[in-house]
Amino acid sequence: MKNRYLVGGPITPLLISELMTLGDDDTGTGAVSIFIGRVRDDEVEDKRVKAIEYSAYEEMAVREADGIANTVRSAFTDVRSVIIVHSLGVVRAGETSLFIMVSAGHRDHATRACRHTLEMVKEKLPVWKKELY
Amino acid sequence: MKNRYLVGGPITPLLISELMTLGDDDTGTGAVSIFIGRVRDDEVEDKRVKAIEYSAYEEMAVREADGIANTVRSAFTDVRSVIIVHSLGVVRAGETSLFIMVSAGHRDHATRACRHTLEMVKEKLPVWKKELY
Amino acid sequence: MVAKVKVLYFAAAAEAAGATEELLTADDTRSLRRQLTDKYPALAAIPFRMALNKTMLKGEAQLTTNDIIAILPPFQGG
Amino acid sequence: MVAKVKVLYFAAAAEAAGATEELLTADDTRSLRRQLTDKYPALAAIPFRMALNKTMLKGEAQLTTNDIIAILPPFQGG
Repeated sequence: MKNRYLVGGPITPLLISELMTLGDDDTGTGAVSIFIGRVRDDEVEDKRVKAIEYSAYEEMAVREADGIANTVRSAFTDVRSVIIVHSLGVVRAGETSLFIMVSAGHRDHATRACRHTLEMVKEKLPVWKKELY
Repeated sequence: MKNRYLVGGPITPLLISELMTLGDDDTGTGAVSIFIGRVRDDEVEDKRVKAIEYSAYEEMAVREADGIANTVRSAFTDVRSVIIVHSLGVVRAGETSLFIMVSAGHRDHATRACRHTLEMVKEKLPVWKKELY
Repeated sequence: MVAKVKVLYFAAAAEAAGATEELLTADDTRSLRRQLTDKYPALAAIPFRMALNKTMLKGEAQLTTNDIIAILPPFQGG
Repeated sequence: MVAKVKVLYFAAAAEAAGATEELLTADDTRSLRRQLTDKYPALAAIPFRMALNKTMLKGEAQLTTNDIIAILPPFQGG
């Protein structure tokens, strides 16, 4: 990982397993909500997407991701941890480019805060994509 | 696993990793929403919960889980798969007792259908718990 | 005509009945419900629902011999 | 007084400018924006926003030498 929010290439199943162990020892967590974004092999003008190449304004992305995590933790008081990881570079169809995990005491804040984090990531992270065919 | 919906004891990290590989080869999936329910070490009347023992009307639970998965797939047309796994027997604090995974083309149906599945599981699965101190 | 049905008790209902199953006779779910709460007063305190042959009962139903009735306390899964 | 600022171009903005960064002089973000769309007509077609020193710009701002201005096409993360 380039830093705690950005990783070069796909977010591998191994990395996902590692991220999912974070907070394992917090026995006050009753609910974990996870969102995984994957590259689809969409057909665009008769061409099938083979991969997406992500680029970012990295320094700003890190600041924004920090801000999102802090905002979510303040807005949802039952939330205990917020993890955000986004890919940079080439991610092939079927591979993972976004991982969000929110832990909370109870399901309501976990699920709502995860969805909110996702929407803020879409809206605020300075990340761009280029389809590769 | 006792069947595709019920497992004896905790849902281990290994089982979660295995469940998460289901649908890995579906390159039309762009969004995966996961909910993990864990046993909290709540304090109840000055005693700390060490574990929860789950029991179920197993045959009915399987039918209800089947019904939930079918209902969710019909209600959310972008959904591609619905996985529901619940623990039976003793699950210790910090361990996982519920795993829900919904894959869809896009994030909106994935997150909403996952939440809906969770609420239906809470409402419809004939499962009971007993706190162990 | 009276049906012989198998009654299954779960969780708090099993504690109230002191058993996990028994055979009873009843015409319909309404009379079975009354029979159960008369026989096991502790059961009357539990807001239980019934499943008939593994399907949640809505309203009341006639019973037939060999039907399976489950006594279900409020669910607590998740 | 005129500020010397570093301008960073990303994604479609980098294509429109034919570069990923350059040094420009401008008093404020309003005049910089006009300068950019005059210099790179393709940029005018992109609904870009600006970040000033890694923070999204709201409204307009005065510029100071050594400020970093980023030209940001609509985000596509996720």
